[in-house]
Amino acid sequence: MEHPGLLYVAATLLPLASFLILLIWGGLRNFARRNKATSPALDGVYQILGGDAITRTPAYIATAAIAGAFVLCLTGFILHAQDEHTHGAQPAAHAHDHKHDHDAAHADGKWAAHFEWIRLGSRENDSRGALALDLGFKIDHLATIMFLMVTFIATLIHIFSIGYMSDELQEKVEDHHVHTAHGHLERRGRFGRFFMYLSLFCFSMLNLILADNLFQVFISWELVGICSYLLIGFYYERTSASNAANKAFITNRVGDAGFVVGLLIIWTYVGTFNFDEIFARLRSPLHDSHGAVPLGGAFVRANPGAAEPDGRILKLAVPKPGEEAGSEVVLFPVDATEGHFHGVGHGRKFLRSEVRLSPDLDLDGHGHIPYWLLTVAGLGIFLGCVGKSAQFPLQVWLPDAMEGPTPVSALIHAATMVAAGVYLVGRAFPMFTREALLVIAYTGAITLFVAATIAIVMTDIKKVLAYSTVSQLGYMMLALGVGGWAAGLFHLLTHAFFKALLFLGSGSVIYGCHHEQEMTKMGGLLKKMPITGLTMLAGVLAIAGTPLFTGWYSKDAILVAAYGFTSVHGEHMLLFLAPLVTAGITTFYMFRMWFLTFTGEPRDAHVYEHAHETPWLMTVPLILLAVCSIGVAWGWPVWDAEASAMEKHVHHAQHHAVYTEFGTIVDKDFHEGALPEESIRQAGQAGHTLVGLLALFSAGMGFLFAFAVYKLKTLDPAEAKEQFAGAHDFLAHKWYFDELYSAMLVRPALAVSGWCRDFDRVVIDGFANGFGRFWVWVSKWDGLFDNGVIDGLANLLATMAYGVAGWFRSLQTGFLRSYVLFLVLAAIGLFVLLKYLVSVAVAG
Amino acid sequence: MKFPDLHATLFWVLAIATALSAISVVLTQNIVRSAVWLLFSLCGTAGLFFLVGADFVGATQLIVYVGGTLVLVVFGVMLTAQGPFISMKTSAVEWAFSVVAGVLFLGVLVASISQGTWVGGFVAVSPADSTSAVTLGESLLGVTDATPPAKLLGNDNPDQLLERTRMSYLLPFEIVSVHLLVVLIGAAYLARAKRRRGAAA
Amino acid sequence: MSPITLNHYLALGAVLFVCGVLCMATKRNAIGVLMGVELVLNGANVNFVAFAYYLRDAQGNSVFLVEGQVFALFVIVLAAAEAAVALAIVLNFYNNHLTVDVDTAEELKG
Amino acid sequence: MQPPAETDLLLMTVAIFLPTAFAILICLPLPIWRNKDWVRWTALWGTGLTMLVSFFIFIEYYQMAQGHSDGLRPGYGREAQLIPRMEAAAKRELTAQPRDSNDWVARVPWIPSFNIDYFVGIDGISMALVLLTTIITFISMIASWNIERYVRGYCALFLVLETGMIGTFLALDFFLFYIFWEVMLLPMYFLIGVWGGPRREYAAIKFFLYTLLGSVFILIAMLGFYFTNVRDVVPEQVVEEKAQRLVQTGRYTPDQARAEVKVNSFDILVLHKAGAVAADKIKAQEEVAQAGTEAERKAAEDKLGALQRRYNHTDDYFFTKTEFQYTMFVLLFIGFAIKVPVFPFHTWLPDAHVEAPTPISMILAGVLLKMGGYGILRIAYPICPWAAETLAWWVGLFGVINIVYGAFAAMAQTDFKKLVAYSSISHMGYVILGIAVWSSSNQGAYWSMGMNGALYQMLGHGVSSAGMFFLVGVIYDRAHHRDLNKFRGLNESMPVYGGISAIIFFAAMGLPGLCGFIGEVMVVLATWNFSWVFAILAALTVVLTAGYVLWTIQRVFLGTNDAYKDYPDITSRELLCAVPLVILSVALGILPSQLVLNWVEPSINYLVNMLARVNG
Repeated sequence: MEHPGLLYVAATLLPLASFLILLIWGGLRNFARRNKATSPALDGVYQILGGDAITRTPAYIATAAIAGAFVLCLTGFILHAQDEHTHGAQPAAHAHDHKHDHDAAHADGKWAAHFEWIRLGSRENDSRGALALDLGFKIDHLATIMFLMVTFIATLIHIFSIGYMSDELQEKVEDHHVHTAHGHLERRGRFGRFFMYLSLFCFSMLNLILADNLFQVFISWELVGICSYLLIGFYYERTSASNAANKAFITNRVGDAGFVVGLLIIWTYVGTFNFDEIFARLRSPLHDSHGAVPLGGAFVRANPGAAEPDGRILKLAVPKPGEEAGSEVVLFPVDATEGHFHGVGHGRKFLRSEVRLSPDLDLDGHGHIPYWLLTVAGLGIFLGCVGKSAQFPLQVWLPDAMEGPTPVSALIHAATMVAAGVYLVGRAFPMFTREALLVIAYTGAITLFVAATIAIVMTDIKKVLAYSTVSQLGYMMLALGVGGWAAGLFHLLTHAFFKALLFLGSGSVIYGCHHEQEMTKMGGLLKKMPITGLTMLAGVLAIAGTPLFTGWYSKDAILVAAYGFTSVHGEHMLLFLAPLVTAGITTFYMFRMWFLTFTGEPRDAHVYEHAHETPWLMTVPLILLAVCSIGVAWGWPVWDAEASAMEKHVHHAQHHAVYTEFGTIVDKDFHEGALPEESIRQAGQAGHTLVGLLALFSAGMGFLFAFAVYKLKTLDPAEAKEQFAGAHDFLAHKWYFDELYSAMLVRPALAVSGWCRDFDRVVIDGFANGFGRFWVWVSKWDGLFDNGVIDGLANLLATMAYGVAGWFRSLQTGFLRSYVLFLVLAAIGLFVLLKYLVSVAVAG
Repeated sequence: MKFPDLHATLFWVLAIATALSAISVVLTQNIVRSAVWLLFSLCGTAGLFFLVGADFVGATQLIVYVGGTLVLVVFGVMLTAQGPFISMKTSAVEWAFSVVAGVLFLGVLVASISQGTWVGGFVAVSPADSTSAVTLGESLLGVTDATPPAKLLGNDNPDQLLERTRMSYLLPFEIVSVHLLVVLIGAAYLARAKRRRGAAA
Repeated sequence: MSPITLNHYLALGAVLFVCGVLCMATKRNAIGVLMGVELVLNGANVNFVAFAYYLRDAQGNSVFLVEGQVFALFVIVLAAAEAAVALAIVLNFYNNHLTVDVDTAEELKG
Repeated sequence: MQPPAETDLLLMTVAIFLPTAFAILICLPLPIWRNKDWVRWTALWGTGLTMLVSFFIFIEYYQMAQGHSDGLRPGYGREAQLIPRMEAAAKRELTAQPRDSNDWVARVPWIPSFNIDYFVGIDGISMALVLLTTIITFISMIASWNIERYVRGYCALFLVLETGMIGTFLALDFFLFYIFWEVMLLPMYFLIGVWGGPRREYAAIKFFLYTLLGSVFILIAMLGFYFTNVRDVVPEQVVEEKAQRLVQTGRYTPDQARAEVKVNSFDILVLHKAGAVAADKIKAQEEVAQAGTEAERKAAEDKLGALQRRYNHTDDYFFTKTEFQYTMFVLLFIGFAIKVPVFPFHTWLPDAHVEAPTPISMILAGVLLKMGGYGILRIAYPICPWAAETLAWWVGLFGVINIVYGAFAAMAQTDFKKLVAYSSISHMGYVILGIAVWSSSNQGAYWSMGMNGALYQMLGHGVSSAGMFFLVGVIYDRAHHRDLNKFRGLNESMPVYGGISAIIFFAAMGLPGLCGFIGEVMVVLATWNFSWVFAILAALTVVLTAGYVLWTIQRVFLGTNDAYKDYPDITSRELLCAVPLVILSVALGILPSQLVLNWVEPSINYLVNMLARVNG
């Protein structure tokens, strides 16, 4: 196949097509239904479009689209693997020779291509002199595997939704959460609309993975946000749902604002949004025309020297080894290795070297960006990821987002949307400075711990899962932050499977219990819902890190990465301890959930009696996901935590996505020769067994505790709750984040907006009033009239004109004597004016 | 100039008398006394006219103004002056305003007088050139050469001075006379006795 | 004693003029106002006559000799007419308002 | 000799005056006007035909620009640029060659004694705005169907208003521009004051006085420029001709006459050049003053001397004085800023919008606010480039204040229309900011991006705000109030309306794929290079925007409400208005280059290059 990359483009566009079909169909049908009484033609249209019957056709269209996308992705995956094979490049060789290979693959548009969406400026007919916003696609290992994961899980969720959303197929749906004057709200079913939104969401997410540039990512980013808004607010009659939808979108927008700042800096200083071009500009090439370059792959930091007299060339000096690193990061030409090119520092081993920099925005020349600004750019983009991946401190929206239908929670909040943030950190990894990465790591560490503690006290089954999601995403961020790129993304993939499983399982429970979500009303459901219970158990085991389940492999990798990092940097010990402890907490709250739901005595007879196993449309996806949660990460030998085939694939992807192992936060001694990444990896390898055992121990403790409390009942949770009432309240109120934000951000914003409104009303219109009063005062000063002027106070200019007119009127006193006086004054005025004019004329 | 300069002495005497009388007209609250001060002022002016050789004008001033107009005024005063209306006080504020305005005005006038430059300068007409009533009358009638050529002040172009016109003031004089007649008839008509509007009350 | 120049006369005229104006501005009695007018006219007359007496052109010819006096005459005549009419008005006014206070005549007030 | 027919002149004139012709037709005392529908249909035909004419002009213009591409992109030739075309046309005229009937600049003497011409022309900037005008006007006319009072007067004024708007965008003579500018004002006053809401008179007078104040400023600046001698920048033949006329009076020798000739002009393009000369001279003077070393001073003086020899007549007054330039720029800027409107001259807008009838709000937000941006782009900046550069930071500051302040104020409103009005203020801030991002020549690409973004924002906002006001009008027709806190749950009774509203409001919010996004993102991306503080403030405002838009949607459409349960959904006629706007906002959001930028951008780039070269 000549352009296999287009398979992915097609896979992305399929859900969009589905969305458009459903949108136009639904919109026309709705319009026709509303107006059919007035026009027979519209009635005919309405009958053609399906009439009153509510069908499952929208679901079939959407599911077919996403399933088709999955097939395309699978084909693409196989083709990509073959392509890899025929090119015969070793992973290691790729790392060093990546660029040429990459370009060769890109040049013919095979796996990557782009076109200019907005192109500005045709200066000197030079394509580089102009600014262009591109749309394009870039398929590498990371993208292929992400595509596969997203389409697979999305397909299963679509199938599950056909069952779960069947309530919406009725002509009249009763919403028990909404009370009106006539009892519960009755509304028309919205089956088609749900699948329309799902399709748009899938498109946005796939487009995000497809993108070869930050700008396209940003577009998808916003689209994902609006889709989540629409889906969370699906039951928009419920105030809680619309509030949650608003909260989700606005919180995401806070992150997006940071993202925009990052984009601004990249755009202004680096001049391109294309990932490969950004990396090529920020990181030194590995080779120049004379061989390997000393600082290859690293940020080259230099100090600005004096500018050349013409002001357009700036000399930068790279400090010698041992000196403090420079304040500027050198930007390299995008196609540095084409033609004759001298790398920085070449020929003089780590000696001071000079590069000539032009301040022009020129992708074919050098440039420079302040190091701190690059850090800010990284943090800005990371803030976007924080919003989307619900990291501390923007995690508040995710639990509220459980207001959406459960399949939505599964799709958005487990496998895809929140994954987008982690994915982007992975994708943009080479542009993060070590300070930025450290922030990412600590953000992850705080998030994973905070979320896990809150999950302990939640009683809503979906909220427990929501917080576990936040916590697991924290793991991924932590891993990325400490340089465990592969570990973080590996966990992203495995987590997608078992979290989708858990959410769909909880959806099955909720469906079986007639939309009851409180675990305090469940219990003993295993007998009634065996398939759901057992598949969920698989998910719980996986997330707890039970050996041989997928979660074990990935969590192990994360802990090893963290351990390796902290063993080199002892001062960041917390980055290892937090995930280790939280592993135990995770096990505890997951088993708490499972025990509360499926074992013990039924706590609510009514719920229990009506509980039933869900239809096959919902259980089949569960079984499939359970199988994946157990075995998708297996390798040979199965019992070796490091032998996972998927992890190998991700590791392989690392060489392509970030094309060398730069970018860990320990490049501060980059002059010294010995690669610190190497020492971290070695430390990790050395402690691997120890870390594995520690993790197992932590998880085991969590399990035993949960087992003791909720199965054996040796401890009464209610008693513990009373004993630690303060702590419980603190956790149950989610660390008071909502209250904090309300007091610190929302209310001040509303207050400021009130000020602005009042400023218009009081100050600006008040100025008008004051101005008017001034003129009234002027007219009153004469003391000869008073009526009439006061009436026009309301309006600035009207009053002014009225005042002036009134003043003139007042001159018409009717008193002979005042006229005389005015005459005299006028005469004086004229004399003085003439005198002045004459003097001017004489002088001039 | 010889000392004592008769012209200067007379000027100062008459000017001061005139000015003081005028000021008294303003300051006096009693309208009858005002009229008397006005009489002095007008007489002083007439004296000044004689001083600058305008005999006829001075005489006319005495006859028409002092003899006619002022008597008219005094009659008016007497016709309307009844008890409380003789003096009508104006407020101090108005006085202040008026005086300020007046002083300003005077300042402006004096300033412009002092800065004025007049073509030909300030040479007084010698007594020999003084116009007698006869000359004036002739020029009014336009019958002698005494009528001066109409000149345009400040125009030095000699070509335009060639166009001399002998100008007669007879027609304006007649117009003024008719005007006076009309006015007097009108005044008589206006002032004719009518029943008072408020008489019944 | 310095010679008397045109400016002296003009200054006197100015004084008379200003006195007249002040008289008009301050008298509430209509006849007082009329007197002010007379004073103003007199001030103007002084100027006319003084110009007639003093002003010469570059060749030394008197410029306004006759005109100045003729205009002064006209002014006097007009003043007489004006006084007659004004007094007629005042009398009429007095008939209507039983006063000669000009401040009561404020029908023109805007 | 009769000049050959000029199709471009003819077409532009038809586009300007066709609506007026229809207005006159409506004003004629004909019995058919007793039927209100006849009036409406006639007015609709008027606007529709004008729209067709503008489409035809667009096709012709596009072909002209296309026909001279530089091989890289369509429309990148000289033909996309107004001044070269004008110069070529002027040259043909002077050398008595036949005029080009397809160069889209046309000049007919109008008041020769004051050198006022009927001078109209088109480049990408005006073309885009004319298209926006005719389309929005047409849609507004459809939306005017439920006007019942004094239909004839309404339609006549409406059509005259369209003449004013199109004329303003096409005029290239300052005097003509000013006349059209004023022609817009009066119909608008009556349309608000007669057909408006309860406080219509107050709103109309406020609108009138504010706008008039702006007009006065523009008038003063216009006269200031008119009394400037521009003979250095007009063709030599014109000077020669004038000199000949002076010689014929017999009082001058030819040499004297040539030295005496003064040329005063209202020609905007000539004033552009004069402004450039003034900027060059001031710059050179500054260089002389600031020169440090002797050699530098010598070089600077040489430069200044060369300029003074070349343009030896522009010094004769105050034209090259910095105070004059500052004053003129500030006058022009305030004049146009009132129309935009820029804080603190903005309070007329909410009142006018609240009281105006729906279609008039659409026109006001969709087209009239663009006059301000257009004026700054076409007049204030190029005529006073030196002051514009010096004050660019302040202009940007006003833009940012508008963005932030408008967003905050919008959030606090409870009147639906006022909220939309304040959101307009916020969005127009991006236009000002985009225009302001002055960069030196080597970073001109960013500036060009900002300018393009500003124009795109004008178009996008024209579509989305017109749509928003229309949608508010739809609900007002049903509920007879606009209190945001009294709605709720409209999505249930009016689902199609809710869907359309969501798209339009998201477009205003700047959602990718819809028209609001492109302009905003281009402006913001261009801004960092100018001022990072502005860029960050503008970027942070997206949170506020999302806040008030989503909150509005929640308060109006979500939830349940028994009171409004039986409202009829959007009708076919309303759909006819809304769907084109929806299609436009989606299309403009997805195909920015193909639909607009490809043929607009060369003109804007020319403008930017001209300004950047002046001050480079």
